[in-house]
Amino acid sequence: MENAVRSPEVVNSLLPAIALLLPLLGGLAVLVVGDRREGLRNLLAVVFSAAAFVCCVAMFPAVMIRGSSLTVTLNVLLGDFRLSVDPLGLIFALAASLVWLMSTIYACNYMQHEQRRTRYHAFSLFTEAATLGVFLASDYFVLFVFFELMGLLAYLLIVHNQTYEARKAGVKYIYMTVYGGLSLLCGILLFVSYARSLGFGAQAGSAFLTSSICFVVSGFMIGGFGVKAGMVPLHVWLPLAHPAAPSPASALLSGIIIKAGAYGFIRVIYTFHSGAEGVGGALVKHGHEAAGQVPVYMHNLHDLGWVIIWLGILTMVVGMVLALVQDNVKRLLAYSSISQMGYILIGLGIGAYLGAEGAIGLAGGIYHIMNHAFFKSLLFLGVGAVYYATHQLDMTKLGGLWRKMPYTTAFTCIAGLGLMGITVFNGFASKTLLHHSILESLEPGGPWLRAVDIIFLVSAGGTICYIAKLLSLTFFGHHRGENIHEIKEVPRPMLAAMGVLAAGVLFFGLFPGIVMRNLIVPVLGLFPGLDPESVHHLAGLQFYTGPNIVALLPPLAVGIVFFLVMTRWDLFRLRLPEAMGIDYYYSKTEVGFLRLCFRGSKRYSELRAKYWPMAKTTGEYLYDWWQALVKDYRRLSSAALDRIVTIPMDISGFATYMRARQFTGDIAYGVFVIAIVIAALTLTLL
Amino acid sequence: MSKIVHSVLPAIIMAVPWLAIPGAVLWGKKRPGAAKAVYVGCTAATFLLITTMYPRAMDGVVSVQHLVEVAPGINLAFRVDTLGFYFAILLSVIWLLTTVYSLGYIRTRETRYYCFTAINLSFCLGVAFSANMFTLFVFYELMSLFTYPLIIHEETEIARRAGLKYLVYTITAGAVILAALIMQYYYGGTLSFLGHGTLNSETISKPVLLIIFSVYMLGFGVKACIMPLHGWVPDAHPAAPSPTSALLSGVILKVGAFGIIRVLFDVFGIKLLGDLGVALPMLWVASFTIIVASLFAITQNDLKRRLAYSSVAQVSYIILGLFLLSPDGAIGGLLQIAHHAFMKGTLFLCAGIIIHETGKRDIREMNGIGSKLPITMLAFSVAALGMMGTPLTCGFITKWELGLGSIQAHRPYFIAVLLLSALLNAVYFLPIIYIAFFKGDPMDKLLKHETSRTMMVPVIIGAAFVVILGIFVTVPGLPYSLVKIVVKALF
Amino acid sequence: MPLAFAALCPIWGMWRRKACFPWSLLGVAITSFLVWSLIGKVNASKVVAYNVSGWRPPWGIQIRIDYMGLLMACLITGVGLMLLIYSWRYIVSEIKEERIPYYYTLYLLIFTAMLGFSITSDLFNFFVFMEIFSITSYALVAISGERMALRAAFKYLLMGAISSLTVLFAIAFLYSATGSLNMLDISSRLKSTAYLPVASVALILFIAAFAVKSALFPVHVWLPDAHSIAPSPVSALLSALVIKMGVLGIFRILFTVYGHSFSGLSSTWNSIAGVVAWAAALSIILGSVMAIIQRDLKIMIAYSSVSQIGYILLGITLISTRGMAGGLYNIVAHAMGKACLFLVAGIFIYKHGLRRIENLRGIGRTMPVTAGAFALAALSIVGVPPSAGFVAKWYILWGCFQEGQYAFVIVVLLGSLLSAVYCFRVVYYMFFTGAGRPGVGLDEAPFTMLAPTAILSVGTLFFGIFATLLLPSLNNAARVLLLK
Amino acid sequence: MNFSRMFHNLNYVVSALLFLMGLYTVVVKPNLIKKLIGLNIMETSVFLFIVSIGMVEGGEAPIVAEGVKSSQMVNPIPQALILTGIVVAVSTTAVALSLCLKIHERYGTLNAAEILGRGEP
Repeated sequence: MENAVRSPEVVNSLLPAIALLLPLLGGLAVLVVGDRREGLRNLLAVVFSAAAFVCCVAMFPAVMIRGSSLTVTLNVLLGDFRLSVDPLGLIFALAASLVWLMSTIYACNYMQHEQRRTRYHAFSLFTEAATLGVFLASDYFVLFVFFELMGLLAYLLIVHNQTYEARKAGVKYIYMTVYGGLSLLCGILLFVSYARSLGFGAQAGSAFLTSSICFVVSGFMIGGFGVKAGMVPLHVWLPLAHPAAPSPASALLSGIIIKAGAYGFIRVIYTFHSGAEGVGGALVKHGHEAAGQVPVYMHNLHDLGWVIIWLGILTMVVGMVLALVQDNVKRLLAYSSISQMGYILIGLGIGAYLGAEGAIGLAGGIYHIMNHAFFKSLLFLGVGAVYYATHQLDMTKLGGLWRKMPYTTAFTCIAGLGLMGITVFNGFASKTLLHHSILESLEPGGPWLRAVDIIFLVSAGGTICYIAKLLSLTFFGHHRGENIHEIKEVPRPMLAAMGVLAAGVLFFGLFPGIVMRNLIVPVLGLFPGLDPESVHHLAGLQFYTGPNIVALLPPLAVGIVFFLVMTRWDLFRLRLPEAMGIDYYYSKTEVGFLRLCFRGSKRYSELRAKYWPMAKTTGEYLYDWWQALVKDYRRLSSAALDRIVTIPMDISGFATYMRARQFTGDIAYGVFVIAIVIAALTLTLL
Repeated sequence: MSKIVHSVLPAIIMAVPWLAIPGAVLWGKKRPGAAKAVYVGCTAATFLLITTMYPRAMDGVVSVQHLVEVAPGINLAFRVDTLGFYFAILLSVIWLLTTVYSLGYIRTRETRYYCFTAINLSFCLGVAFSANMFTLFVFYELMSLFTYPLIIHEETEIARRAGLKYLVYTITAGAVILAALIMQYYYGGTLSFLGHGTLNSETISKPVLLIIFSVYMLGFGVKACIMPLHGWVPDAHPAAPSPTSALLSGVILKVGAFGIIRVLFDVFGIKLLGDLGVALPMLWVASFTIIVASLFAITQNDLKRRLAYSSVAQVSYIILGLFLLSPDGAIGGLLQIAHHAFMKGTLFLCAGIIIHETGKRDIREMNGIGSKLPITMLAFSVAALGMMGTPLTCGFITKWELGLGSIQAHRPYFIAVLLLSALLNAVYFLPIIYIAFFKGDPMDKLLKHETSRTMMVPVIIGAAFVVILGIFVTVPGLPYSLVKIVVKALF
Repeated sequence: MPLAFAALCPIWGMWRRKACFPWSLLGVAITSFLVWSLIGKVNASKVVAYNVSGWRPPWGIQIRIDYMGLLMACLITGVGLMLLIYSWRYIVSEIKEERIPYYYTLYLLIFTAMLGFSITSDLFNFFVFMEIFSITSYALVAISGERMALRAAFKYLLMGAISSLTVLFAIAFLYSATGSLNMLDISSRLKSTAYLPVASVALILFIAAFAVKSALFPVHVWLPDAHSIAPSPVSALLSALVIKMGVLGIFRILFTVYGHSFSGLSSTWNSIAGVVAWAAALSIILGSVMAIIQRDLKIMIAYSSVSQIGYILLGITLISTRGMAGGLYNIVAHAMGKACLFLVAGIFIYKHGLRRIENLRGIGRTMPVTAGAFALAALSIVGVPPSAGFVAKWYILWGCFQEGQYAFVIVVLLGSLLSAVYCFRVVYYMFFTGAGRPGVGLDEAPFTMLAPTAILSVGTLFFGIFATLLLPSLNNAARVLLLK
Repeated sequence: MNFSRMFHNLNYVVSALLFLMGLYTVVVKPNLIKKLIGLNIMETSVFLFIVSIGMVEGGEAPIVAEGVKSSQMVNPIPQALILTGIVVAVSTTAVALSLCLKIHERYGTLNAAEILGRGEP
């Protein structure tokens, strides 16, 4: 079997660097212009983010069509600081820059009722630069640099409002980010040292992928990326941060930034695939294939995929269940994001699990990432528009908005339907792919993965249910809040931004074949370990087939049942006990740690308070004694120490001593003389 | 072997700071402007003169200058190798920054402050330029003593106590180093730095070597504040005026570390230390220091005390990196000298501005201080992020190299120490930033009120360095290139 | 010869009240010049000898300048010159006018006697010179005529006289045993074992006596009184030079007369040296401790002398070449440093009448040169590099290692720590406490007092940095003496 | 203890005894004058000893003159030494006595204990 993967042609190009610099410059420009000239500032923000998008589009032909890898090497940090664009990075960059552009356009109007608008725009653009950096990085080192920056810069977006909730969310977010960064750093350090590689792939001939250290490395990396990706149990920052941030920022967080985590997962899988190219890997591969066995690195990938699948399932279910019971729209969407990340992880996990046959899993995962970027950011923008109009985020206090805000309602519904996975909308395509991949994995996976299939079904139903809840409570029915008359449709730029995203949703849903051929398949072509035939098969995959559409019915049914049941018994208001949430334990740990520190220092001072007097008393005693000695000395105006040690020599001292014992004086005299004489004689006459 | 040239330049450079003294003494009262000009001029001239040695340092050329033979076989002599140059240029830059800063900060007893700061610069350079352990010790001791007036500058009761503690610690340490020095000379026969270890295990028995080593560590460990010996640091830093704190943390603690470096590379040599098996205990001690000092830092509410504990932890990074005995570890450890100097220097200078402008030392009272002192707090944040090891700041580079080093040394578990420490750094630095910028009632907006330009500029430059050293790492002339040369020669 | 010339001086100075300072200065200067002119000669030929009245050594009186003698002579002339210059202005304030000629006369006498003591090679002359400088110093201590001074002088006199007589007794013992008074002659005669018991007793007596003279620990009690109460230049003279004569005595007896290599006596000799070393170690510690608890500056400095003498004797009795070189070097270092400290204390008394350390607050601002000189000299006493005291301590420590005497290492280091405590306390009070009195500018002592002080303090630094001027010769001398 | 040898070296024994008696006086007696007397006793003991070493049994005066030919001459050097010694001792005593005078003038007593302010007032 010949390796059909096109070896990427490396082309030096400044485009990646420009794509990165544009938002950066834009951010600076925004800072310079500042609050004084709002119009110019908004214009600059939009222009620069548009320019970044254009720049990404400009890379499209070279990367996707000609399959070359655009590379620019900067002489910063430790030298070889290389940005390099391959199809995988590019589709992420495209999605990111597009969503960013829309969000920026949207924010120009939306932010009018918020404080510190310049800061928002500037840091939004900075964050865009960092995010693009993550996607355009050529190796883990560069990726880490931008990943960290992105995480820290996003903090500014989350705490933007500086309300109590925002600060609380910010604290949790920042500690999780720091933790994630450190875990990632740890993994990357180990990777660089053991794989001896500067790129994402292990160095040819290194035993890294076949050794067990690769599990440690990928464990750390998953720990790091998982934080960003909102993977359970590292998701705790997400439900706090998304509602706290301004809506356009939430759209970015949910649409793009958490995808950076997923991107990391894909890169980890890519690293394993690189074993197929390496000399050692290839040898192993060929050697084993002759015997009809799976190569060793694939074996490791297989195990890793197994873990990712279950993490994904956990994420999916937890997110779904918690999303069901939310009243705050944005929090609901945040949990929904967690749940959707679970879908993505399942896809990626299956892609890894199936090894060479995993193309369909990866494709599903990547497709879903794209889709989620569109519909989730659109959803956030939509509820942002609602908030803009009503200043209300509690969906139980909304309703009947479709009359007042028809466009917003339409766009949000498109996004919601996409999220549900209804035919024609984009979620349908990706969920179909995911479902296919689960079915494919049944064969090697056995009964456990059959359970996955069922869980997938149920949670798809749950998804339909909570979206239905969201849409129906927010937009339909009758208005439960006040001042329905004051509610107006949002300004046109905001609508335009939403409209573009909605168009994206429809496009991805209507033309899955085009998307697959032009976006997903080139990406899959990167993975050297994939079976080219299965990739080819994907390119020709038909989505709108009978079985696929029929397969939509069970989840839909489950969703409707869910919705009816929950409405009937009012289960939407169900609140789980706090101790069941993972967050509870995080808080416990956090509080416990700080308490440990403070209690430790308190204990220390207690101990000191307890034993210090003793030491002090001893010290004071010694000091008093010393002082007494000094005083005594001074009073007698001659050395106390002298007196003790040199009585016989201190003339007057000895005299006084003898006078005090006058009657013994004579005896002393005799003894003194005789003793000394005997001593002298002995010495003399020896 | 490296090329050797004779040069009187080190001696001249060392003499330059002394020129500031007549100016400060004569004009201190009558023409303070002139005194300040002379003072800054001398520091700047020192810096410029040191930069002239740059080509040699980059070529690995060693400049030597024999000064005087104090006793037969014991010389005061200068030898500027790349390591010495690296240290010298670093400390002259830090000195220049704090010098400019102090013009605005120091308002009392300026003459004394200027004189002793200048003298200390000279002595620190002496340490950097020393050609043998004896010269190093001589200048080290002088530097230690002449730091005292700087610490007690404010002459408060607290400062006095801190100064006393400092004296007791350093003088004891000096005596201990002296003992080690004598032992080294007696057993090893030479004190010179030759670029490799001069003690060897063939002629000297292992216990003796161990004793010499541990006595050296005890001695230098006080300045480098290895954990049980760190007692003076948290007292001296808050008591001293802020530019002095910056110098203490930025340079003077590093002089202790520099001593350890010399002991490591030029007295024992890497191979011998590896054979002796002392690296691992030192690594544990350093790790202990890093973690425990960070934990202590968390509980401090006085800003400068927190920074001081942070310094205790950070200086041990140097020790950690060096005793990994691997090239990357050494690069990390040596880089940390410069990087921490800039970061902590900036932090202390910012703390100085905060204290100077608001009079607040307690972190809990600093709500919304970021809107009052935006530039200061921005610089503070940059430096603090650097301490946490955020990419694009110099702290990240250090951490990266140290991490690689620990794997290279087959001791990957020390990464955990590094990362835990970074986490703890976040725990004690982030609240400050958070309190300064995001806490506090936005309604009660304080008026923007930045401090004078002489104090602002060094802070900005320091923060800029934190970022520049984090981005343009490999530019020739910046620490990384120098350290690379040093390490290449060693391993 | 310096002896002959110097002996003439006092006679001239006696009755000319006004002229006595210039005259003494002239005398001392010429003597100094003569001594210094000998340096080259001694360096060239190792020993310069002169037989008084032409008799050859075993019978005649011989003056013999070996390296040690030259070192002491140079020190005496150098420091003596400084002290004399200092005395000119100072002494007026402390003693009555009619006694000033006496002062100069005594000064020249003690000067002469010390010179003679260092360069004679005849044991009896040794004794005579010793008596001369002892008696003179009793008188100098008492010269102010105050109650405390008299008392201190009498105490000093009794102890000094007892020790002198002990020396004489010991000389008689040696004479009875060997029939010779010339040191080298005795030394060569002692090599036969016939005189062992007597020689042993004499050795013990010698050491005991000189221990009193050099104020070694158990018999140091006279020193703090005498040194602190005497006028400051006298204190400086006593501390810097006179107690060194005791050291020189121990040195002469141990090394010139008895020597190291005698088969028969070596056990006694070694045990004596050991006892002295331990006494010296105790001196170091206890002297420093006592100095720490003092409030009076001069008493503190006096106790510091006890501790420093400990260093010197410890170095000498370590019986290692390095240690001995260190001990001898500390003679130089201490002479300069301690003289400087006393002179500074004198300046404080002269200007402000200050004796208490607490009262020196902020004096560094008004008298920067004086206080700076104190600080510099204190650094040398503590042994901070690159001062002379450091070089001395370095060598002593080295000696300790050479001999494997690790206990002494700790003693030396501890001693320098303790000395740091008392020295830096003073420095602290002078520089770092007390606000500068507003309106008070510089208020320095007269130049003739300031200059010697400054020169001495710079000297400590000079001999620290340029220690090679002396050390190789000292090393050689030590090597020759110890036959190593 | 070898008494015959002791007898033979009687001068050693006697002078040592005298020396110690003088020392005792100096150390123990509170009166300064008595202390001085003790000092003088010590001196005397030393002189006595020195003279005695020079003694040669049956020796003659060491006068080198015409016609005097003796192999048995008393050693002259000790005698010369003593002369010097006596001079020194006298001067010491003189200084001490003058000090005593002064002390008496200033303190009104010669009792060491009283002078030092110890013991009874």
